[in-house]
This record gives sequence, C-alpha cells and structure tokens, in this order.
Amino acid sequence: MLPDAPELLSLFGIGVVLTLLVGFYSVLTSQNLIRTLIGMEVLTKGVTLLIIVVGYVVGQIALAQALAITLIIIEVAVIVVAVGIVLCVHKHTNSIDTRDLGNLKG
Amino acid sequence: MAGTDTMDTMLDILLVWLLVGAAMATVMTPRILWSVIGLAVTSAVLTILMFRFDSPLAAVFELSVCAGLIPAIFISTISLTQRLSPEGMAERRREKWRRFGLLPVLVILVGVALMQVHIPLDFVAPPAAKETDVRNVLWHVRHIDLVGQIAILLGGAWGVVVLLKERKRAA
Amino acid sequence: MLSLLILVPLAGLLLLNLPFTPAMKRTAWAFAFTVALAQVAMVLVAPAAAWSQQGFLAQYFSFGLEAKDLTRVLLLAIGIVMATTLMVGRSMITDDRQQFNFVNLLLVSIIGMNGVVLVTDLFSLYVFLEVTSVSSFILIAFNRDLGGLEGAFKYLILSAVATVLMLTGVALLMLVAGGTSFETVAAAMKTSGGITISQMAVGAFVCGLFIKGGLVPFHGWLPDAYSSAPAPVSILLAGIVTKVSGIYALVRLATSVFPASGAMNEVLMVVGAASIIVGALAALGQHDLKRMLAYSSISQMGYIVLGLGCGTPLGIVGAVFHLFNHAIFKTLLFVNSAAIEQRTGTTDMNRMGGLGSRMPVTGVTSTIAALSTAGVPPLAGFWSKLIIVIALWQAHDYGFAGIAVLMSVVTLAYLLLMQRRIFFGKTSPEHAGVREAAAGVVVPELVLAALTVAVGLLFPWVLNTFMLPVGGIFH
Amino acid sequence: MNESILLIPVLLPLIAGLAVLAIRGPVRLAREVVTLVVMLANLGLAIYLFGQDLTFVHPWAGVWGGIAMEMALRVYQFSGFILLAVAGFSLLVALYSWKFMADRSYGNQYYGYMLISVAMVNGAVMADHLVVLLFFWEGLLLTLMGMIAIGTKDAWKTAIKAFIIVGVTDVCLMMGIALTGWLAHTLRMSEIAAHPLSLAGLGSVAMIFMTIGAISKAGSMPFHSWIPDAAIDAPLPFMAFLPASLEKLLGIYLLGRITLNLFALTTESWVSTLLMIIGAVTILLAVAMALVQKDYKRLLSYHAISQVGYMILGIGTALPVGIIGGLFHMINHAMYKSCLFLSGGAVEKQAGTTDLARLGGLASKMPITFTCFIVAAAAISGVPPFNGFFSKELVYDGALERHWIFYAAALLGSFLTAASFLKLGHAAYLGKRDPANEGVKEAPMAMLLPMIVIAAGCVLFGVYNPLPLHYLIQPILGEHRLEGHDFAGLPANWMLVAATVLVLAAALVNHLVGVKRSGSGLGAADHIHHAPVLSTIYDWAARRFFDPYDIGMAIVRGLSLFLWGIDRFIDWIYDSFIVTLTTGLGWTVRLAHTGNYSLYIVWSLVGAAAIIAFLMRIL
Repeated sequence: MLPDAPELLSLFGIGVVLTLLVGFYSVLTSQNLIRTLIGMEVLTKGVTLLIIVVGYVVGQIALAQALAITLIIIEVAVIVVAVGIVLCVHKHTNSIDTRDLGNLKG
Repeated sequence: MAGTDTMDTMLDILLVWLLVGAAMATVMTPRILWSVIGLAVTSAVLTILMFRFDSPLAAVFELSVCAGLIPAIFISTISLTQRLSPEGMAERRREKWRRFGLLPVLVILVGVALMQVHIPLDFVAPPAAKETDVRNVLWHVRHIDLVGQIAILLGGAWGVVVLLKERKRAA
Repeated sequence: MLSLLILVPLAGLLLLNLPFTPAMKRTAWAFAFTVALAQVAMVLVAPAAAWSQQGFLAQYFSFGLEAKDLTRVLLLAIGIVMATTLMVGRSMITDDRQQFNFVNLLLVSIIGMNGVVLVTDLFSLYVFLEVTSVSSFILIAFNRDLGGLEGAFKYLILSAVATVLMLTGVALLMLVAGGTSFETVAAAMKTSGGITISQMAVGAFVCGLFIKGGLVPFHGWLPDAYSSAPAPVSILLAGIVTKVSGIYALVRLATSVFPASGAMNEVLMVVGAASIIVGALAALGQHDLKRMLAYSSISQMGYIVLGLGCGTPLGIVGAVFHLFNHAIFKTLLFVNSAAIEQRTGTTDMNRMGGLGSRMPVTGVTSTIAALSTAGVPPLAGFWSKLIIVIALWQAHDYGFAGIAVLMSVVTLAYLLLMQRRIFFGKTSPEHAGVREAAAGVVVPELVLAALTVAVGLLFPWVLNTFMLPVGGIFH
Repeated sequence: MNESILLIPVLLPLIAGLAVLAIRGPVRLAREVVTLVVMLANLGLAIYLFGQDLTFVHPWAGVWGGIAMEMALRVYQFSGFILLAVAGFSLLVALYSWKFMADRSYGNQYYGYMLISVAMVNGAVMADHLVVLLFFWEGLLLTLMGMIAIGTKDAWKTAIKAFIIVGVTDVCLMMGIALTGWLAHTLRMSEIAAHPLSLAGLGSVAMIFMTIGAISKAGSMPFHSWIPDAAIDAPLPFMAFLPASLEKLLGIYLLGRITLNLFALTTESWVSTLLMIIGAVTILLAVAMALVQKDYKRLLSYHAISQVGYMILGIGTALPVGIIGGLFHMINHAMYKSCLFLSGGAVEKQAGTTDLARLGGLASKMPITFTCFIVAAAAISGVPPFNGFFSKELVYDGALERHWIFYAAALLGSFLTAASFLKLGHAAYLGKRDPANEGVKEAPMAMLLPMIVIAAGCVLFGVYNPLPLHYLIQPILGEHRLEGHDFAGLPANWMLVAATVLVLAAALVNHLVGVKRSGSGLGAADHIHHAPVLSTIYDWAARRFFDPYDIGMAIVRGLSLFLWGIDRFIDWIYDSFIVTLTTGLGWTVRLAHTGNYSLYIVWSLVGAAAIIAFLMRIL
C-alpha cells in the first residue's frame, strides 16, 4: 500500500464520483438516444479510472491494467449493439427521441 | 513518474478538474457533434491520468479505442440519423441552461460535500502483486476473460448482422 | 473437462461461421441442440472425476473453473431451457437465414451462461454476465420491431447501470482484498469484512446483481423486455438468463464469498418480499399474457431471494430448489404462450377465449405449470415453496412467511384467471380455425410438464441427490 | 311386593298410547275402549299404591362427577295422593271425551297423547331422582304441544308458543336442578330431603330457578300467555285435562316438594315474600282479565291462571296453615275447574258456540249441566259450603298472618272471581234465550256423568273437609310441621268468614247493578271494563303489550336481524373489499410503471443507495 494512498484515494475518489454523477445526469435527463449512450460512456470512463487508481494504490497495477483492457473491449461490444438498436429505432420512427421508447407500460 | 509531493498533488488536482470539466462539457454542449468530441477529450485526459499511474498499456488501449473507435462510431451514427433542423438547434441552445444548468451546481455541491466525508481505510493492506507484467497477467491469470472477450466480440458482430443487415422482407 | 462446457460452443461458433463451409450452416441447429443435450446428459450422468479441473486440457486452459452442486443444478437447468428454446425457435423462426443467426446468438448465450456458472472470479463473473447480456439484447431486438427494440434498449441501459455498480464493487473489493478471485475476496472478507469500504463494495455488487435479476426496486426493464421479445427468446430469458445472471450469482456470493451478515440477510428478505408483493399485484390485472408471466417471474424470483435471505441451510436448499422448479414451469408457461402466439398471433388475453378445446395439450400443460407456480401439491412448486416457508418459520421470520403464503393465494388467483380467460369460455370468432401448436412446441410442453409432475412426485429422491448437497455449501 | 311394580303406571299408559297412535283406519271405538280400560287400570293401581312407601332404584348411567345417575321412583304419601288424583281426573276426562271427540278426525292422536301424558305425569310424580323428574317433565311438554296442535286449523301457532314458553322455563328448571345437584352432591330427592339446602347464596338462586320451572308448568302469571290462546285453539277436553288439572297438580306438587323437601323455606327469607308477591299479582291481574272476556272458554282459562295465584300465595307464606291451604286449594281447584271446563264443553257441543253473546237461557234446556255449573261456580267463588271456601279460608289465614296486603289482594281476587262467574252464569244460562239455540238438548250421558261425579266431589270435599285434610293433605307436612294444629272442620277465624260472606254479597250487588245498567247479563262487568284508568290498561292488554312471549319474540327477531347484519358484513369483507383492495393495489402498481426507462433507473439508483447506506449502517 503506497504511503500517500489515502490522499490519492480521496482525491481521485471524488473525481470518480463526480464523473459518475455527470454520467448518470446525462443518462437520466437526455432526450436524445445518442446523448444517453454518451452518458453511458462517461460512466465507463469513471469506473475505469477507479480501477486504475485502486490498482495503483494497492500495487496490483498489472492486474488493474488487464481488467481495464477487458472492460474497454466489453464496452465497445455493448456500444456497438446499442448503436445498432438506436439505428433500428431511427429506421422505425425517423427520430432518435427517448420519448418514442416509452410505450411499453402498465 | 512518481513526482515530488506538492508539485504532484497540484498536477493531480488539475488533472481531476480537467477530467470532470471535460465530462461536463461533453454532456452540456447543445450540438451532438461537440458532445462526441468532448467525449474524446475526456478519454484523452483519462489516458494522461493512466500514464500518471504508470499503466501505459491500458492508457494506449484507452486512447486508441475510447478516443478513436467509439467517437468514430458515434459520428457515423449521427451522420446516419437525421440532422437537427436549424430552429431545433436554436431552441436547443435556449433550452440548454434550463436543462443542464443544474449540473455544475450539483457537481460543485457534491465535490465540496465529499471533501468533508472521510471514509476510514482501516484494513490490513493486501500483499503487492508478484506478477508485474500486464501481458503475463492477461494471458496466465486472466485466461478466462480472453475467452469471454472473444465471445462478446462475436456476439457484437452478430448484433450488427442481425440489427443492421438488410433483410429480404421488412422485419 | 469443465472448460469443454465453454470451449465446445465457442469452437462450434467459430467453425460454423468460417467462410468456406456453407454446408456447415445447415447443421448449426443440430450442433447447438446436441451441445444442449450433452450438457444435460453430462450433469445427470457424468462421473465425479469429470467435475474436477484436471485432464489433458487443464495444462493449456487453467481456467480456474469449479462446479459445486449448486452449479450442477444450474447447468442442468441451462441445458434444459436451451434445448427447449432451440426446439421452439426452430418451429417458430421459419426463415433459415434468421434461424442461423438465432442459433449463433444462442451459442453465444450458452457460452456466457456456462461461464457465469463455472467461473470463480468476480471480474470474470462480470465479463460472462456481459456476454449473456449482449446476446440477450440482440435476441430481444431480433425481430427489429419497435417493441422489441424498446425492450432491448431498456435492458441495455439498466444493464449499463448494473455494470457501473458491479465494477465499483469489484474495484473496492480489489482495494480491500488485493485480488478479485472468490478465495482471496472471501479470505479478506473474513478479516476485514465489517469495515465500511467492504460493506459499500458488497452492497454495490449485490445491487448490480439485483438489477440483472430483475428484483423489485430494480425490475423496471424486466416486464418490457420479456413481453416485447420474440416468443422463443422470452422462453430463454424467463427460463434461465435472469436466474443465472441475477439469482445464481447472489446465491453463490452470499453463501460462500461475502461475509454472512444479518444486515445482508435483512436486505435480501426485504427485496424478496417486495418482489413477491409487487410482482403478484401487478400481474393480477394484466391483459398481455407475456407481461403477466413476466411479473409472475419477478414474484417467484422474490420467493427464491426470500429463501436465500433467511440464511439457514434449509433456506438455501429451498431457494435453489425453487430456482430449478421455476426454471422448469416458467419455461413451460412461456412455451405455452409461444404456442398461443404461434397459432393466434396475439398475446392479448382479452381477444383470446375457449382455446382449451382447440389446443388441448397447451391447455393441460399450462394448467400444470400454473398450479405448480401457485404451489399446489403434489407438483414441484409446492415442495420448494414449502421448504422456503418452513425455513422462514424456523428462522422466526413469521412476517415474511406470512407474506409468502398470502401472496401465493394471489398467485393462484391471477394464474387461474389467465387459464379461464385463455382456455375456457366461448371461442372468439377470429380464432375459430386454430389448431394445436406445431410439434416443435408441443414436444417441449409435454417434456416440461412431465418433468414438473415427476419432480413433484419424486420429490424425496430429487431432494436427496440434488438439493441437499447444495445445502452443504456452508461446510 | 317387589318395587318394580312402580314401573307399571309409567309403562302401561305409555305402551297403550303408542299402540293407539299406531292404530290406523276406521276401527270404531277401539281407541276409546283401550283408553278407558287403561285409565281404569291406572286408577286401580293408584288406589292400590296409595298410602304405601315403595322405592325402586335401578342404576342408569353410571356416576357423573361423583353424582350417581340412577332410575329412582318412589311412592310415598304425597306422590301417592297426586297419583290418585291424576288417575281419577284422566279417567273422567277420557270418559267425557269419548262422546266429545266422537266426530273428530284426529281422534287417535288425541287419545294417544292423552295416554302418554298420563304416563309422563305418573313418571314425574313418582320420580325420586331429579333428572328422571326432568325427563318425564320434558315428555309432558311434547304431548302438551301435540295435543294443542291437533286443535283448530292454525292451532300450531299456539302450540309453538306454548312449546317456547314452557321450553324456556324448563331450561330454568334444568339449571335449577343442576345447581341443586351440585350444592347437595346428590340428585336423589329423598337424600336431599334428609337435610334440605339452606337458602343462603346459591341455594336461593337454585330454588328460584326450580320454582320458575314449577310455577310455569302450573301456569302462573309471567308464563301464562299460552293458556288463553290454547283455550280457543286446542280441543276442549285437553283444557280440562291438562291446564286445568294435571298441569296444576304436577306444578304445585313440585313447588310443594321444593319448599318442603329440597329447601328449608323460612318466613324471613326473601324467596317466600317473592312467591307471595307472584301469587298475589297472578290472582289480581288474571281475574281482572277474566272479568272482561266475552268467550266462555277464555274466561275459564283466565280463572285457571288466577286460582294458581292462591296456591302459590298459600305455599309462599311458608306457614303450615298457608301450605295446607295451598295444597288443599290445589286439589279443589283441579276438581271445580275441570268441571267448569267440561260444562263449557257440553255447551259448545250442544249449542255449537262458546261466544257468550250468542248464548243465553240454556238453563231450562240443559238442566244437569246448569246444576253442575252452579255447584262448580259456587265452589270456585268460595261460597261457604263448598270446598273452595275452606281452602281459601286457610290461604286467607296464612296471608293475613304474614301481611294484610296479601290478604286484601286475595279478597279482591275472590270478589272479582265471584262477579265474573255471576256474569258468566247469567249470560250463558239465565236471561232470554237466543232464537238460534232453540233446538238445544241436554248433553249425552257420557259427558254428564264426569261432571256430576266431580260436582259431587266438590260438595263432599267442602262439607266433609276433614276427609281430604286428614287423609290426603296434612300427612304431607308431617306432625313436626303442623305443630299440633288440625285445620280440618270449620275455619278457626270467624272474622275471616264474615269478610268473605260480605265480599260475596258485594259481588252479587255489583252484578245486579251491572245488569240493570247494561241491560244484559253479558254487560254486567262493563262498568268496570270502561272505568277511566282500567280501560287504558285493558286496551294495552288487548294489544298484547304485556305478553312476555311477544316481547321475547321481538327481542329474538331484533337479535337475528343484528346477527344477519354481521354475517353480511363479513361476507362483504371477503367478497368485495379484499378483492377490490387487491385489484386496486394491482392497478396502482401497474400505473407506477410508466414505461419511461429513466424512471426505472431512478428506482434502481435510489434502491441501491438505500441498500448500500443500510449495509454501511448509516441508515
């Protein structure tokens, strides 16, 4: 455990939390599907940062890097599928507005 | 690059602010294109941070994939989907502060609040890792994850095939 | 030997799609079906040795896989549901191009699920959860209709939230334990399990699993995803995906990795009870058959988590047994709805009526499934619910036991209501010409119904051979 | 002479009654002959048993809670006397009803019930074990209801009324018996008699309960309302047979056994004053009602109730003179009341109606019936030479000794009794004859014979009263209680006799005044009927306000309505409330799912935050 771990953790902990906050805000309030996906990306950024910081502090940086790389690849796959879905929705409603995706209710 | 103390902490604080600022910029810009560019910038800042935490391989990956590939995908999606009409854009700009005005306030508030909070780290530090080379870790320790990655990439491929390929009859 | 469960489908996936083997494409369905049946056979018949990790493959692929009894139950369920989905998919998806894609996606899904069930590392668990989820997103949006797309997108977004929660959990656990494999985390948890950081990490990870499992405060996506997915896909989803990705991980982690704390049991019980109540009440007034079955799944999942939450070995046995039973009769119910959808083209119960005379097999099997869900003796559902209620009673959680029993009355209500609206009464004119579903659908119906009744009747044998060892997770 | 002979008076009439019930079809006279023969045999047996002291004990249902349950019958001086009286009356009524019931369709039922009733009364009288007494007592209730029900077309309503009233009071009797048994640790009357229970605490409660059972059978005030209705609906010989004689005998017999053997009744205890009050009230109210009746039989039935008041008053005084008077009055009343009813039956048979307005001037047509009526009426009014006078004098003596108010009530009762019988005699027999009953002839001999015999009995018991007193009544009390008094012969207290004669004269004057004012025998009592206060009370009584049966029924109806309401409410809870609640909840839960995924995300985040906070022990 690095000596200056507490300071690092608290500083970057705040950074990660704020990034997650921004990401969730974007996902919740955006009316454009692509903005929602961008929000998702920001969330992923935050989490990746958290893993790297923890890895660095604990001295497991190699493991952290492996996790980060795997995480990034998985996110790519998810984003590709998400974009595919958004395009199909666009084909149907000719708009990428989140309000179109609200008719399954009750 | 373990820096000296005050200089480094200043650098760290700057980088953290840069990261959060870029994220907020990405979310708040009215134009979707700028939003994607903002995402790329955020990714770049993250890469710098990764270098700071001497995890070069992950940083390169992050840069190439998240700053390169994903913005490319987004831009192609934006081009495929219908452009916002001019008055739509004007209306969006007016609306910008109403919808996103709250974000900076929230960020500052939470930031200040988190400064006060102090979570005790009262646990015995785990032993440092024997294996230091990412490549060995990835291949020997994280074997199963590679299989997972292959599977998910194949899945992604099928996603594209199923979702986007023109079908003989309309779905 | 265990790694075969993942490598064979992967190899098959690659071979089937090599550009220069067009002939192989036709055998895709057969390959997938044999993989599923082989998995079932392996669980039922395989010698003990097969379950260990050595074997010539081991030195190349040291996957760190492990299959305790809990995993064998899940593997069996995965095999059964996968076989059913394949059969129903084959008879419902006529276009062979589409069917090929469908089979491939199922192979990806089976890789993911087997991975989740076999893996012994938190991060790998996350990876294979994502594999299953990605294949589910695509399967839900398979028909590319707006409903399917909406269901898929909601599932995707909530999965993203789940990912964030789980990864935060993993990161913090790495901070405390220095590694992500079950053993290191469990060891760390024993020493510093109580501190705030690890509690926060465990809470985050468990909430991620709740979202994947579709339990009440996190269940928003489940009804939309199930009801909008194409018929065979909703069989797969309801039958096994939610259970594997949500509930199995919970059972595995709550029992052997995370520290067994009263607070965690309390959380599990509250979430379980909430799921039972909200699921049952929402299902009561539904018009759409699949949406009602989705809410019914949430309610039954609540029973499983309630059983898990009471912390005693009997509770675990009850939970796992109910998980297996639910996989069987919920799949049967969705196969019935697939049969109805295949013949009448709709899942809106208001427009159905009097199908019992025209679709006798579907009618009878869905009655069996409905009664088993409601926990009517001597069917399988009764025994597992009984064990859960007894476990709750012994753990002195009388309130929760009361809720469990009371809500099974509501369950019986909406299921019998469903039976009446679909199968009894006068046939509506538009369904006059309806015939019994295709063979591909009827056969799974019969097999699953027989299984439900058999498990119900042979309950002592099933309990001793399969379930009690599961209870042994603790020691 | 083994004791099982005691079973015969019970079994013989019972088997005969069942046989008669079973006889179907038009076997002429079979029923009447069988009944008469059995009644004769019963009388013979009663005569044979009279004066003997036999006890028959047979273990019956083991031991319950330390109290032996056995079939115990005992004949001793008191029960022998009652047996004899019962046998005599039933024979006479059987003879009378031979002619009276000849043309009725339900003949075999009537005779069957009569025989069974006799069996039951014999059983009850001879019973030495309280539970056996209860068993026969309830049997009598059934035959009572049966005999009423076979009367007029809608007689079943009165039958049910009688059944409920007597049934309810029998429950009190049961409770009384249970309490007594519990207090005395034995249910054998002879064993209890060895040391009667004290009236302290539960003892008085037990006595009150048993007294309610006894006096309701006898037909006293609060439980009387079925008797006047039965007078109209039931076949007339029934009225003469049960309410007039047997029930009175049995009821007062039990009251006597209670006060003499089971409980140590003393003049100080409040129970005796209560009994005296009930007696006085019964006398006055019943006779007041009788005065205004327009129907021959209803008038007689009300008198039957008021006479019981004398008996209860007598026994209630707890003085030897009072008790002797009460018991003597019991036998006298049984005689002249049944004779009056029989005369009523004769009039009804011959003139076809008992409505006083349409009767009149029958004396010349039916001389023998008229003479019997005159004798019985004089006896009941307490005219000196007849038996009624002597027993009333004894009761007056006892009542005066206790308190003058009871004596005044009894005297006023006699005055009104005399007035009403003068009215009855004048309206029915004297006065101008109604053209309709020109062709009336004297009643057939079979009906006249019983009346003549009973009338002769009244004269005999009156003129030569030491016979009944010495041989029948006084031995009941036994020497130690009599304290050397001998009540036979002429009444000791001359002043009382003078008062009685004065009262009778006043009644005669009042009658003459009433006749002159209203112009007809029937209207003789109108001036009392329409007196300012009395008329309102009479109207209320006419509208059945005071009838405890109707009050009880109203309460029962209200209660059932209330319980029905509760039942409906519980049904509502299950049928509609819970159903709507669940569907409503279901509807709200479904409403919460708006389909908007950001709402779902908010749920998830809030849920996750709550769980994490809870786990971190913040919450």
